Amino acid sequence: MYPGLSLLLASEWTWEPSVLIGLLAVTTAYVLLAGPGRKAFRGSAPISTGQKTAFHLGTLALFIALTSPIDEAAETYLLSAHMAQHILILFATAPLWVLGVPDWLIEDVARRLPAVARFGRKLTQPMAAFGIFNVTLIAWHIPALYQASLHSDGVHILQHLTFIAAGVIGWWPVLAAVQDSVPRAPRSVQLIYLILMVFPGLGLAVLLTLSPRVLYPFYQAAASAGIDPLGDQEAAGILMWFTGTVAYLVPLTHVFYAWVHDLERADAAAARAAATAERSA
Amino acid sequence: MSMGNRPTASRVPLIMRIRKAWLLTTGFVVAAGLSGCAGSPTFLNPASSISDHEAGLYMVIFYLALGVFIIVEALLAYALIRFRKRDDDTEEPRQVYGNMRLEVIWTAIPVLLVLTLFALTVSTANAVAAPKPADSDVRIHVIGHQWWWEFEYTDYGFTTANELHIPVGANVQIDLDSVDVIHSFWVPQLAGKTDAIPGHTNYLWLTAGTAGTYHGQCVEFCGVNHANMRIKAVAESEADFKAWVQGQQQPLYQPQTPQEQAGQDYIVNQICSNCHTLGEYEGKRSIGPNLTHLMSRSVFAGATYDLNEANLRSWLQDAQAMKPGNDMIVNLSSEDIDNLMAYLTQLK
Amino acid sequence: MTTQAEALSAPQAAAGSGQGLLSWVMTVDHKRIGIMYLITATAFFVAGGILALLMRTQLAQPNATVLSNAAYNEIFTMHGTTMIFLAIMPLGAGFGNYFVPLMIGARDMAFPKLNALSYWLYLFGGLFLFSSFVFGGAPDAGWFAYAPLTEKLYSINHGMDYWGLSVLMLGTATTIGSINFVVTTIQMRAPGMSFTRMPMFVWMTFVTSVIAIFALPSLTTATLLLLLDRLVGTHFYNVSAGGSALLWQHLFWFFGHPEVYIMILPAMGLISEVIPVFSRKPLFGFMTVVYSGIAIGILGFTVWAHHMFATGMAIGALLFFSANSFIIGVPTGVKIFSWLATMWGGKLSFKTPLLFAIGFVALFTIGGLDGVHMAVLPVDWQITDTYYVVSHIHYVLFGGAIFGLFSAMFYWFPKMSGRQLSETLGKWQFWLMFAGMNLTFFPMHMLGLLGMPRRIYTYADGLGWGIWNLIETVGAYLVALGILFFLINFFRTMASPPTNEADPWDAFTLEWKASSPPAPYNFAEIPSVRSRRPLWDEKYPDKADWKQGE
Amino acid sequence: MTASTASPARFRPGSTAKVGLLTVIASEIFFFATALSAYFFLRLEHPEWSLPAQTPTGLLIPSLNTLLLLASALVIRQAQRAIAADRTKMAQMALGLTFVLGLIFIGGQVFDFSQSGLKPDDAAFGGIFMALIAFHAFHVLAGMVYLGITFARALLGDFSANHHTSITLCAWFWYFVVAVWLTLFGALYLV
Repeated sequence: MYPGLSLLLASEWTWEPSVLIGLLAVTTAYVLLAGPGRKAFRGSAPISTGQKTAFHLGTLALFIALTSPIDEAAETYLLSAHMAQHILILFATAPLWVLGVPDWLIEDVARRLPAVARFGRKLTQPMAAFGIFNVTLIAWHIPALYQASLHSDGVHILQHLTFIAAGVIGWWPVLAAVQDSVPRAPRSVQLIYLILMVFPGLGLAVLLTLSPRVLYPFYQAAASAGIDPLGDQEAAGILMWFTGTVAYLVPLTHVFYAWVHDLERADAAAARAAATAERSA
Repeated sequence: MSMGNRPTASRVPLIMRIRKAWLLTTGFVVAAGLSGCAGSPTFLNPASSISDHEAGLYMVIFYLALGVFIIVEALLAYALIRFRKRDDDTEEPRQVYGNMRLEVIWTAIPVLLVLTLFALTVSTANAVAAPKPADSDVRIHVIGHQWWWEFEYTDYGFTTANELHIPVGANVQIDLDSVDVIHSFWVPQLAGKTDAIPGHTNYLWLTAGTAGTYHGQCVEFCGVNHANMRIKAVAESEADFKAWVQGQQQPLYQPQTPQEQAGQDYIVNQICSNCHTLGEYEGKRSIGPNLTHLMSRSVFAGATYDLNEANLRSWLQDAQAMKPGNDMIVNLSSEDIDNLMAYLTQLK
Repeated sequence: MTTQAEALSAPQAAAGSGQGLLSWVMTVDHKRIGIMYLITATAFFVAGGILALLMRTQLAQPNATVLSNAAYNEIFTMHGTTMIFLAIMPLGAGFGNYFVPLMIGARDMAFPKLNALSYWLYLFGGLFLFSSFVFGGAPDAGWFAYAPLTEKLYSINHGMDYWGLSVLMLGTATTIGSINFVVTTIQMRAPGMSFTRMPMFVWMTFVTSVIAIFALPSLTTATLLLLLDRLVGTHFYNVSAGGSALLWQHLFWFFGHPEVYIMILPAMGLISEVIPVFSRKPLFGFMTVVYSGIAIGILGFTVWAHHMFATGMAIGALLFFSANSFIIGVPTGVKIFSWLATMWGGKLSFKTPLLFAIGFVALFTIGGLDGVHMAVLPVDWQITDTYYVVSHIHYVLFGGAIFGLFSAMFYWFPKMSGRQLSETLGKWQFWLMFAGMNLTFFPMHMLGLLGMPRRIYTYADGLGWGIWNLIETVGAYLVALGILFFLINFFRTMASPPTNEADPWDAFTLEWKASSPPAPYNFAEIPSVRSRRPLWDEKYPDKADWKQGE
Repeated sequence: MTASTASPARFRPGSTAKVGLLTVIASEIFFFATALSAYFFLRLEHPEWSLPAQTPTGLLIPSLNTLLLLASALVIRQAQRAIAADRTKMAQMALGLTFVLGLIFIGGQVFDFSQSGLKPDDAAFGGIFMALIAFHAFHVLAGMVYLGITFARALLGDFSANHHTSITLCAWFWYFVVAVWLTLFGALYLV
């Protein structure tokens, strides 16, 4: 079925020093923050284990994306491996990191740098976040830009950085724990937001899967390695399509039941208040 | 707010509900039993490994669905009988709002069912997947026209229509095309259907396990005569197939008698040449079938009529009556018809 | 919750509340528009039914000559288009127009004039479509009008132009109606009615409207491009000049599959109102049923190509559509189990509304299981475009949507007219339709398995199809008899004096608080709500819903 | 996941008309999305289409038009700010200017088509390219009709600081029209 399997198994792990240093730095910073460093921030509470595991899982996902055989296969022939890499960044690392960041950290930073907080609040507005996430997603699929990222490492790193940034901004309205300085959207807006997020990815994935010709000439080389580039491109399209649908349905279920829970709690409180008011009147 | 008069419960006789349950179950038993009926072109009576896989998968899905059906309808029937409102009982039942555990269970079970179904789908899809075009024994170019099928045997250099011949056990590779609208090529007992889409060649593979003639039909609505665009697929032994191919490769029959010569001249020079090709006389546009070996076929007019002299003569007299709305709009004098009949009947 | 004040001034004397014909034409009252929708849609439903009878008479015998092939093609196209665009969708819109404002405690829809516009656009679109029979030939390329066949070259007469223009009109009418429903549901709910306390029918109409808003533009694009092809001479679908034959199928089915959910979700909402009332129990797992509606709505947009399994697309994509079509079966199953759980432990009184609701549950289960059969890719290669599909369509649309709509017709008839439809005639109608429906559509499974393609005006003898087609024709006439019983019931009841009973079924939701038929302004003062079943709270204060803290 | 203690922020969409317009815009976005995917679907089947779509008159006029529309967006935003600050004179001027800029945009597009020699019935490319631009032009015209009505009402002094929903709606629809043009410009001319 999947044409690229043989090559994927053949490629080895790539131990890129710059990647390793970066990931190590991020992890140590977070561990310090969770441990002794917490006191440096006002109103800091101990970070729950759930948040810790979420953050480290995010870093692990990035590690797998950038150093496992996926990376080497992605660099050489397989569009589908490259797609898997970007999906790990956008749909694993970014959301898990947003989940892992404690709210008091952002509140304190916002208190210290109000200008940055205002800018952050503007960026993570649902409408803006939706635009940034999807425009970045679509922009990097334009053949000219994508070819550039394949040919030069600088552009490729820029691509990955923009994906991480767009991912964090895109998932912020839904997953951020923060309520005040750079708040997440209200539950009902999150519901609409997640429903609408399905469609841009869906359109892109459909065109990628059903395209009768290879969109990115770089991958013509895959034919020499005995892989049918069109089949590989189709597999990449399906991977994006499936993730795009499932990746939003899972948080959507959580958001829906959280929204129902909030509403029912508010309704019950209102009903009791009305009842007591009636009794006293 | 008055209590409102309580609606008197009218008792739906038990017999009515039993009759409903009986009606549904017999329907299903008949469906299962009937699938073996020989006469009709059903994939449940397969003649190829492809249709066999698909029939097997259908049966598995059918019995799974039957199980779910029986559970749900039995629960429904039981609820209808058990929780009927007795006349004297006006007190409200216990108000149950929901039960998260039950909801999780009846979501999880369908999900598991769905996963098994998907696994079955993928495995069968692989099993019936077309082998590499390279190792196909016979390669046929099938072209859908508005309201008949054209079969071009590119390997052997001849073209025929309405009647498809394939050797038994061979791996037949079909390149499916259409010159006008979307048709769909389907011989149920040999393979699943595939659409013939203009400008988009589809690849379909056929194989016949046992010799015999199999009925097929165009299955994508393609206009006025969609119902009259049928296929007669003949699976024959290797030897018979070779003999049939030899027959088709013979050069055009040269007319012996002046009447036959007049018939051929009419076809080649008169109105017939606008649509039909005959031997080396290529018609301007192949609107109609190739007539070189017309009589070697047992059916004609989109495989809706048996090819015998009586049918052919009435076709020439009034084609519109036999297949209303087709593109053959001619009025021939009886003398022309006699000449044509004399020549056409010789085109073995 | 925004209060009513901003939306509507004091009880607005609804324009055209008089009795004359002009008052009906000029009305913007959601109740009158709802009634006009229901009457027009029932008329089109009967017209579509007559077309179906003609088809069944032609197919009763092999090689029959009741209808010519050209006439048969026109009739089956008009049957499909009428039933979908002119009967089922408007019936849902009719009940929605009448009851959504009443059930959420509002005085009217958010945009009353727009509401009237969408009805008249629908009526004109329907009449325009039917006028094609008289002027220039009816459309004859199937209700989903696949592209190359509908090009000028292969559909020379104006049939497809009629189809395209009227579908554009009907699509605009539905989009405007959907926008009206969405805004009404968001803005004009009664005080205390949060989203978790809205009745299920309002929820399902809301989800249907959102789906329609996102799905109909795809049909508008496809039809506009087709009309440009036919009238201006562009080449979007003309393969020889660079167009693509598959483009129409993708655009149409991206609308087509959400469309079938636009047709079934209101009916699911309707029976979610009827079953609790006649089981004397609340709907089981309310918010899960709502969520399954939303999930069906979203997934509906990702499965469209399971209508195109035979087009030879990439096998990976087809398997993906097959998987998604399976996943969409799960929320549907959850709904069926919730209805069963609602009836479980209840006190069922078998009035006609409940009979139709039970008919819905029983028959929709069969239709749903057929759907699962066709989601299996290799099996679909054998049974797509055969009568198996026709059987699936009719089990879910006739057994599902129409049974649900008739259940609502009997349930809400007292509220709309102050008169109750006769129970005996209702039961006769139910059993005739139930038996007729099974006799007509169940043998289609056998025909599909026996390889009979759909949309053929005749078939050869000796293929084992004749017996089943004959049974189906008998069944079709039984269903027609059932519908006749309904018409008799309707006219007899309208002739009898009204009893004006406000709450004949001892129901739970807000619309039964208003009088029957409700005053033009619905409620003297807007009622406030503390749970999903305000009338239950009033009738049984000690067992009130909001006390349960569920 | 720390459950937020503060009461959940409520979604206040504002008046009925605003919710109505947002729904209309959502529907129109899907109309353009499907039309654009039809364009890309056709383009995928035709590698020979000149990429990016170089109309004979080149990119000059379309890019000028794009700048024009962006400017009109800023102008109508100014109208919103002005009416919020109760400066009705400024708001009227801004609305009028937006109308004029819209007119110039339509003129520019019509001129560009007349020069480009593209005809709707020469192969699929001409058709879909002109259809998309025509659909968008139709929406610009609809926006300008609404703009004209609002401009006339502004002249009659209908609007004040606390009552100017119509101007807000006009602005929102105009932003939608400009956003769609940016996407079309990118898809048809640049990519």
